[in-house]
Amino acid sequence: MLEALLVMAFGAVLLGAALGYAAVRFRVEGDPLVEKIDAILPQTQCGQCGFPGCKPYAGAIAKGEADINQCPPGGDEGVRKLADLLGREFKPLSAEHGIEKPKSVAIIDENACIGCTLCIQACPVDAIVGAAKQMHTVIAAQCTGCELCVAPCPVDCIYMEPIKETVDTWKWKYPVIEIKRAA
Amino acid sequence: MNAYKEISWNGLWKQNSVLAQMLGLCPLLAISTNLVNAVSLGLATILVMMLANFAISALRAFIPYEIRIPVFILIIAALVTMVDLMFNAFLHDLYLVLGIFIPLIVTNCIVLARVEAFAAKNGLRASTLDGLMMGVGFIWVIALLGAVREIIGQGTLFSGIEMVFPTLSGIQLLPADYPGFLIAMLPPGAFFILGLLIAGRNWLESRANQRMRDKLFHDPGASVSSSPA
Amino acid sequence: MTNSPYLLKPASVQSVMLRVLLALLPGIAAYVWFFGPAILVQIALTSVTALAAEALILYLRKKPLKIFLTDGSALVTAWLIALTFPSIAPWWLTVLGTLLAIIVVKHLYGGLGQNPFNPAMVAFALMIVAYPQLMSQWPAAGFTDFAAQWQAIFGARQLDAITMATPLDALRTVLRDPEQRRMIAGLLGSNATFGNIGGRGWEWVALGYLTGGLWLLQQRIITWHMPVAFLAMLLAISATFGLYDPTRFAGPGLHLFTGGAMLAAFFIVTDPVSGATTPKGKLIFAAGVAVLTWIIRSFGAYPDGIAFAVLLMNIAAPLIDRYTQPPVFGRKQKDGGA
Amino acid sequence: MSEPIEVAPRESSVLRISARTAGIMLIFALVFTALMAGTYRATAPYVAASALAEKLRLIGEVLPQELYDNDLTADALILPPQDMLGLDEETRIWRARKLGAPVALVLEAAAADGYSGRIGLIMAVGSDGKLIALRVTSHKETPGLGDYINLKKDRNKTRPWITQFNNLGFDTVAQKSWRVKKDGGHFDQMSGATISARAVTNASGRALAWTLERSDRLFTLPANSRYTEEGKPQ
Amino acid sequence: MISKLFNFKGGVKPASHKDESANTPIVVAPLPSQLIIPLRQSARAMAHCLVEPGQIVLKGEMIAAAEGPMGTAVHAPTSGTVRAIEPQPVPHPSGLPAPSIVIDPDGNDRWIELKPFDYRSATAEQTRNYLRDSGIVGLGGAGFPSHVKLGPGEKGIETLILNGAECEPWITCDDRLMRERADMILAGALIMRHVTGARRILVGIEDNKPQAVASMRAAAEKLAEPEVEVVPVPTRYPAGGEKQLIRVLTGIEIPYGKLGTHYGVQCFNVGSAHAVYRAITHGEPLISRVLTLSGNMAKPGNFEVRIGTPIGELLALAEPRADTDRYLMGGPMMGVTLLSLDNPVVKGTNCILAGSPALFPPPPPEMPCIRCGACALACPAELQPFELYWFSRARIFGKAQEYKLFDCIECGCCSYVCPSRIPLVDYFRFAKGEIWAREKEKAAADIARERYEFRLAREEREKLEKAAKLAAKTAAGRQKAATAPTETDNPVTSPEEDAKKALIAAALERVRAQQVETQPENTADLTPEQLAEITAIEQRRAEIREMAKPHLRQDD
Amino acid sequence: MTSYLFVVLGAVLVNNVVFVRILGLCPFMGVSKKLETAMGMGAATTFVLTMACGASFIIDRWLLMPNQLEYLRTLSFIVTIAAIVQLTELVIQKTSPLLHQVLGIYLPLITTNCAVLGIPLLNVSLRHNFLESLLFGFGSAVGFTMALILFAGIRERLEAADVPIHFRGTAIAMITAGLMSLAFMGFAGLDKYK
Ligand SMILES: Cc1cc2nc3c(=O)[nH]c(=O)nc-3n(C[C@H](O)[C@H](O)[C@H](O)COP(=O)(O)O)c2cc1C
Ligand SMILES: Cc1cc2nc3c(=O)[nH]c(=O)nc-3n(C[C@H](O)[C@H](O)[C@H](O)COP(=O)(O)O)c2cc1C
Ligand SMILES: Cc1cc2nc3c(=O)[nH]c(=O)nc-3n(C[C@H](O)[C@H](O)[C@H](O)COP(=O)(O)O)c2cc1C
Ligand SMILES: Cc1cc2nc3c(=O)[nH]c(=O)nc-3n(C[C@H](O)[C@H](O)[C@H](O)CO)c2cc1C
Ligand code: SF4
Ligand code: SF4
Ligand code: SF4
Ligand code: SF4
Ligand code: FES
Repeated sequence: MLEALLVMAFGAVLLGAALGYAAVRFRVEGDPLVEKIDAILPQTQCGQCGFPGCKPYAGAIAKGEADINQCPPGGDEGVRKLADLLGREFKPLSAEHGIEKPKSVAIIDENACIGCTLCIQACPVDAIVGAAKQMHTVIAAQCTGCELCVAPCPVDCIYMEPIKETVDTWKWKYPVIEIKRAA
Repeated sequence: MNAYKEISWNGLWKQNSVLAQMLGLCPLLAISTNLVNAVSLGLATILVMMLANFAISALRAFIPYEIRIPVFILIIAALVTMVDLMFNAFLHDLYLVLGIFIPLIVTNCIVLARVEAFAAKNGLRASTLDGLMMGVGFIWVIALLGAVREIIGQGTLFSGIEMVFPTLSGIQLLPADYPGFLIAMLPPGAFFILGLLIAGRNWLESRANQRMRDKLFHDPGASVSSSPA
Repeated sequence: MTNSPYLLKPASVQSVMLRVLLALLPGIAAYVWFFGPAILVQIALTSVTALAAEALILYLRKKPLKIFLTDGSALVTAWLIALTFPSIAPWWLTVLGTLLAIIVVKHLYGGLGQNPFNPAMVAFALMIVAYPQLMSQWPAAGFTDFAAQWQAIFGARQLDAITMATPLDALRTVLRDPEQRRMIAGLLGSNATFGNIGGRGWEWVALGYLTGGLWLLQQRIITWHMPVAFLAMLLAISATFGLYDPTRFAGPGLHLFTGGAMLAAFFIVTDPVSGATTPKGKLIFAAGVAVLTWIIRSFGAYPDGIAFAVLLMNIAAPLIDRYTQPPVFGRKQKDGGA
Repeated sequence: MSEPIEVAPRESSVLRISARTAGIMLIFALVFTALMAGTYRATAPYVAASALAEKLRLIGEVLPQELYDNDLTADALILPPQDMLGLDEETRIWRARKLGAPVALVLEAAAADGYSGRIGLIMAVGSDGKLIALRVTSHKETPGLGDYINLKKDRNKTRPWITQFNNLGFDTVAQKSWRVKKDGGHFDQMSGATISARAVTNASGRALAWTLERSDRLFTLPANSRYTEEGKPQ
Repeated sequence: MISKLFNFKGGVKPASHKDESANTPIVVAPLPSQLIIPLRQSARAMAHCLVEPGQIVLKGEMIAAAEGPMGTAVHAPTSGTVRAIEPQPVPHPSGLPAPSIVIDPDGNDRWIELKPFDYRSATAEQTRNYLRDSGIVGLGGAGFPSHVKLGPGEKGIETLILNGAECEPWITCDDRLMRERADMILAGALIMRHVTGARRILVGIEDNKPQAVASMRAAAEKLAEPEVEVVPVPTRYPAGGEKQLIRVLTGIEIPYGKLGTHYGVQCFNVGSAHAVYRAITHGEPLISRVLTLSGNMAKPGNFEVRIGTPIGELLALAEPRADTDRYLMGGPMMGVTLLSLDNPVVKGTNCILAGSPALFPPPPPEMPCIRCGACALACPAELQPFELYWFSRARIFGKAQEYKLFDCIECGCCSYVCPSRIPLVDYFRFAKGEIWAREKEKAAADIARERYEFRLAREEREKLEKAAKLAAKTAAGRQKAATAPTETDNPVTSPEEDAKKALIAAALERVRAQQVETQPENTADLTPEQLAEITAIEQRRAEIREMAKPHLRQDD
Repeated sequence: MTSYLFVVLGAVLVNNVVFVRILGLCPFMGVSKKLETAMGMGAATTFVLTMACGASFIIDRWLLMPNQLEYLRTLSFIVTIAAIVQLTELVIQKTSPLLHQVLGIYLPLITTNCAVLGIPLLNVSLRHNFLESLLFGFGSAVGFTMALILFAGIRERLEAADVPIHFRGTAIAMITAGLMSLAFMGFAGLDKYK
């Protein structure tokens, strides 16, 4: 009995001291994981994931507070990449957060715009230019298609236009496998 | 009450240590050669899990973060050693069969995982229940695996029961001239059958999902069409 | 609409598999000649089972039945199972093996072309582990009585009269008994004339496989890498050890002409699906099978190591492929940042 | 306990933290070790009893209880490793007596040449020179093929293979026939798994011969003494 | 004399079908009813339009100018009136329209005044610019601007290779050109040699074209130039691939991402050399080319055709058979299916092939890959196509790139030999497209992230500034503090809110904006182009505002 | 000397920890999706397991056996291992954040890799001496690493295979592990040629 206690006490003191020391000495700051997750997210900044932007969502994933399938703009592809990065199992996009849509840009109907600037404040990437009482325009190249500007507009003059395919943006499609069920 | 129900459901199915979390696989595969071994080890595991969750939930206020893992392990190991000693004393035959897998409950990932994820953050009652339910989740899987392997492997059930209850004996389930399919008793068979169990779970889950989706997307439609305008 | 290229060479999976089946025929003919028609019964059994299993899974997975049933790959697997199992194995043994091969090993991985393990060899390995006794009762040479063989496959088994230990098995039995080791020089050395190397009959079967295999090579269904690497390595290693200690190690004649060595060299190691695919990878793969086969035959618990050796190398195949990728056009020499 | 926890780690020195964690570890270790030690104490007698029971059960399989009346565990010899018995570690020889008269020797032996390695045996040799019974205590033979040498695994329940050795001695089966039939001997083997049978048969024959050669000395050496070969110094 | 030939791995030997069209001389095609000239010259460059609808142009007049380093000029193939500048279908696998100039010929076919170019007294640079303005691009298929390839490169060019391999089945336009105009081709080659400063010229011709070899050899002998050599190369598709031909003739292997100039070789199609000759010595810009009409046709042959000729108008020349079910532009191995017969001939069009179910049977159903390795044996790029396929199919693009997807030249050999009839090349095209798209997306995402973070920082700063101001204000007069909370309200409102409320909010917003004097400053980090765009927008807006004034609702 | 070789080879091939002894399965299933992570985990485990075998031998022989404290084995071994793991983790976290990220939650879980406790316990029951203990630990870890890497190789390929939907992921991985373990049964019997 006594030996047992002595042996264990000896071990415990040694270990406790070493670990306490190590915990202080080797403490690390910052979480590079968030950056990695953020790099995968599409940066649409649309908030559909339930967080005010991609970065906050990345932080939530890193902390284990959010699942990996909440970003509709990223699509299944994005979920797959996250699953890969985090060593988790892939799961399809959660329907409650929305569905993957074709990429589009916001267009402001310049005739109707009253220059209220509400959309400027809504736009997460400053893709709308204009000043108070002047008409506003979306810089298409910088618009992420987040749709956040659509709702605030008091005169409903913003609409989303799917990006059209041109000879330059056209892509080869996934080859269709033409096996029909025989019989 | 609802919280308790959820804990139970998590343990039994949703977060099932084996089928969902892929933890605690070694004893599961190694000791499930027959039903009796499986259940025995399962019971030992439940015991340890409940005690560990209880103890750690009770002591959690005193455990500093840096050394939580060593302390958890210390507690679990102590509990396991006690269970081990008891098996040695009172179920000696079984003790010989289970071999190093009783001490290895210590490293059964699921014990530590639960302790860290649940008991260290929750109250006594919930933690103990969590331990119990996680254990039950483990035992039903290992028992199922043991039973299937025993039946396929040698056509019997409950063989070796005499080690626990000397008056009972196993039953020959399949005809006596059943040649037995040895693979089922060997490691490959364990993997195969567990793989099939997991696939089965996936199947059930996807069916449940489908039903849920049907409810979400079809029922409202149906009610709209049937409801008066 | 289709895209370029619009020209396609007249080749198909079906014709590939068909030619593999054709190439097996000489070996099968010799088999029937020396060991009776039981093997034909086995081939019929495995073929029917394989096709039925395949049809069932295709139906369940809603895949086109006709295309996949007629591609011939299930038949190749089936025939190879029949040829590697003892020809007088009870019917349920071969049927069980075939079912597991087709359903678990092939279709759980997605079917044709996707299985990382060789289905026929898994069938062999599973069955020899589960039923070692049944899997080691081979018909004695010259015993070609069809009725008795039929009886052995479908009826009660009274085998002692018609089975014999295959040379490999005899060898291990002898090797295990220190007192009998002295005899071994006789067993291994003196009788080593053709017609008697691998046990009467077996070397003719092996020769048949060799013929078919060479034809496959000529048809460019297989490349030279695998058979050459496999046979050369087996030859080299068995010759070295056979010379080093002829009382403990069998010589190359026995290793090359018994068991499944020839069959393996041309039909099993060469399975394109589960093996390595790069040229260097093929050499490594086949040589690896040869080394493991020799080790398992010489020291292991199972008499013929080919099946296990193939499976072990199947495990390593993805990695072999990955690390033996041949340099791409223009990237062979290290030059300015290429 | 609660006081040190309130100290914010940033302010405390490395040393203090180390000391604090060490202290907590120490307390936990002490408490739980005490618990364990207690359990150990409490279960120790049962553990010992179980181990003893285990040994006796094994002995009981080869030597029926009715044949002797002494306490076997008290009347044992310590046997150093013996090549002839295939033993590479220290074992015991138990001596059964009835009313003080020698009845049987119970000893362990091993066959090194099983199909998959060592086969452990236990056997009782009667004072009349007969092998009373033989059992396999451990083996790695192929399940379903070579494992019929184990009484429990033998499919032939009416006349298990291992029982054919019961009550045979070199008087009934000549020493050179103490082999399997396949080697021209007396004993059956299971076709297709001769190696296991051969190993057990040969080992048991060797062990029987070894015992018979020195059975008198084995019975007469003082209890709990160490057995040494005659003529060799201790 | 005969240099040592090297070998390239892989390749296939489909039936060549050259005889159908190789034995009749080149015929000049008649003037079509209209000409459609796409402004988009290659994937890389778009020409800058110089004409307007209604304008009258002469044959050979420049109608679009070269823009950017990869651009080349475009000329009117005949005299006539510009009818429109509008999107027209172009021969592209997508079938999408692209901006084009449509010309109605006046039937006179009147040349603009032609001036030969004295390249001997010009600098190389001047010659290259001249060729650019003559619209010379590679006629081998890719349409890569020749003046770029004639540039000096890093080490200078040692060997000039003329590609007369013409390895695709059916196509014989280069064959005929070499038979009939060998002198001109070599003259063009000599000009190119002069421009590049190369030492020797090698002409590689597949050995199934003995007449072309003979004709070229004769022409070469006539030149009496050293270091001009005509070399027959073994017939094996794709011996005409640039990298393969360079490898065969010189032993040099050019990896993906490197150009011939890095290795001191440069390769031109024989037609390109011919075009260079015409441009330099006759001053004729590139307005026509020789192409093959073959396949399922009654009278296959080679024709000299104006760029811009609608393909539908050409076909009658070769009399397609009744069972023709499609037309390909290019050969059967690399060509594209024409989705419309209105597509015009472009500079890269070397062949129009009529297809029928008998010639190009519909591929049997795709089977899974059995890893037989046939494709790897056939691949001239020495790739492992089945691995690429495996990853492309499962959309594991990173791995596909690891296995060098982009080294694939899309020659089609792998698809040709695959026993499982997998459209491998389609998978590779798909994967490449996805990867490119993804890279673009990634770049866009990076910009978006930057802008988002910038905005966050700005908001933070504004908040601080506001707080500071507020503090100053409260210190100044306590009674104003009551209005402060509304100022910090978030103006973003829910969609359900009706317009009126929002208008009020907007009005408030303006008041607030004036009060705090912090206007959104999101124009700070824009590029000049963007600023220009914004000014343009502002201008447009001013106009619109004038127009819209009466219709706008009064908001205050 | 050769007996030491057999200890290592036996542990790597014949009695492979994962396939024959069925230990260490959780990380085997969990960290084998990618080759790179598998290698990292293998390296970490090899280090920890070898250290653990040495340390536990010393503790067993010098502390426990002389004092008849064998019942403290489990406890003292596991606590030692936990300490080794945690020290390793802290060091890696500081020195190689990348590796730490890759191994993620699995590094602390090395503690609960039952091979790390099982192998030292087996060392005791197999009565290995110090060198044998170290080699056995090392060999087992190498066997574990090998299994992990080979498995990862196959799993990477499986990712692109058309596996039936319910079998995707862990189920087919489990079956693959079964087939691998079947293949490793081919080594049965090799170890008796000591
Ligand atoms: C690929 C393969 C092919 C085989 N082909 C033959 C064969 O043609 N003839 C034969 O006797 N045994 C064949 N066998 C069986 C083994 O070579 C070996 O003879 C048998 O498993 C051992 O039987 P035994 O236990 O009686 O020694 C084959 C095994 C394998 C794995
Ligand atoms: C996989 C396998 C396992 C075997 N296991 C055993 C065994 O455990 N015991 C045994 O005696 N024979 C075993 N054998 C059979 C021996 O190789 C050998 O065939 C047999 O002992 C010879 O007996 P026989 O002379 O009666 O045919 C096994 C054979 C195989 C193929
Ligand atoms: C597979 C393949 C085959 C080709 N075959 C030919 C050919 O037969 N003749 C040819 O002139 N160009 C062929 N090309 C195009 C050449 O690679 C190269 O672009 C051309 O010779 C360069 O000359 P240019 O710039 O003058 O067109 C082929 C390209 C590829 C990828
Ligand atoms: C040359 C060649 C060898 C083959 N060898 C085998 C074999 O050993 N085992 C097998 O099951 N199938 C074999 N097959 C058939 C086919 O590849 C096999 O069914 C696939 O593994 C099923 O996906 C072979 C096919 C070819 C062309
Ligand atoms: S849902 Fe929108 S905000 Fe959230 S991560 Fe995706 S793109 Fe970013
Ligand atoms: S919100 Fe609408 S009205 Fe207001 S500025 Fe933007 S586009 Fe114009
Ligand atoms: S040729 Fe076709 S089947 Fe053969 S390896 Fe290549 S892709 Fe696979
Ligand atoms: S298309 Fe690409 S992969 Fe196929 S053979 Fe040609 S170069 Fe190789
Ligand atoms: S139980 Fe063994 S590693 Fe998890």
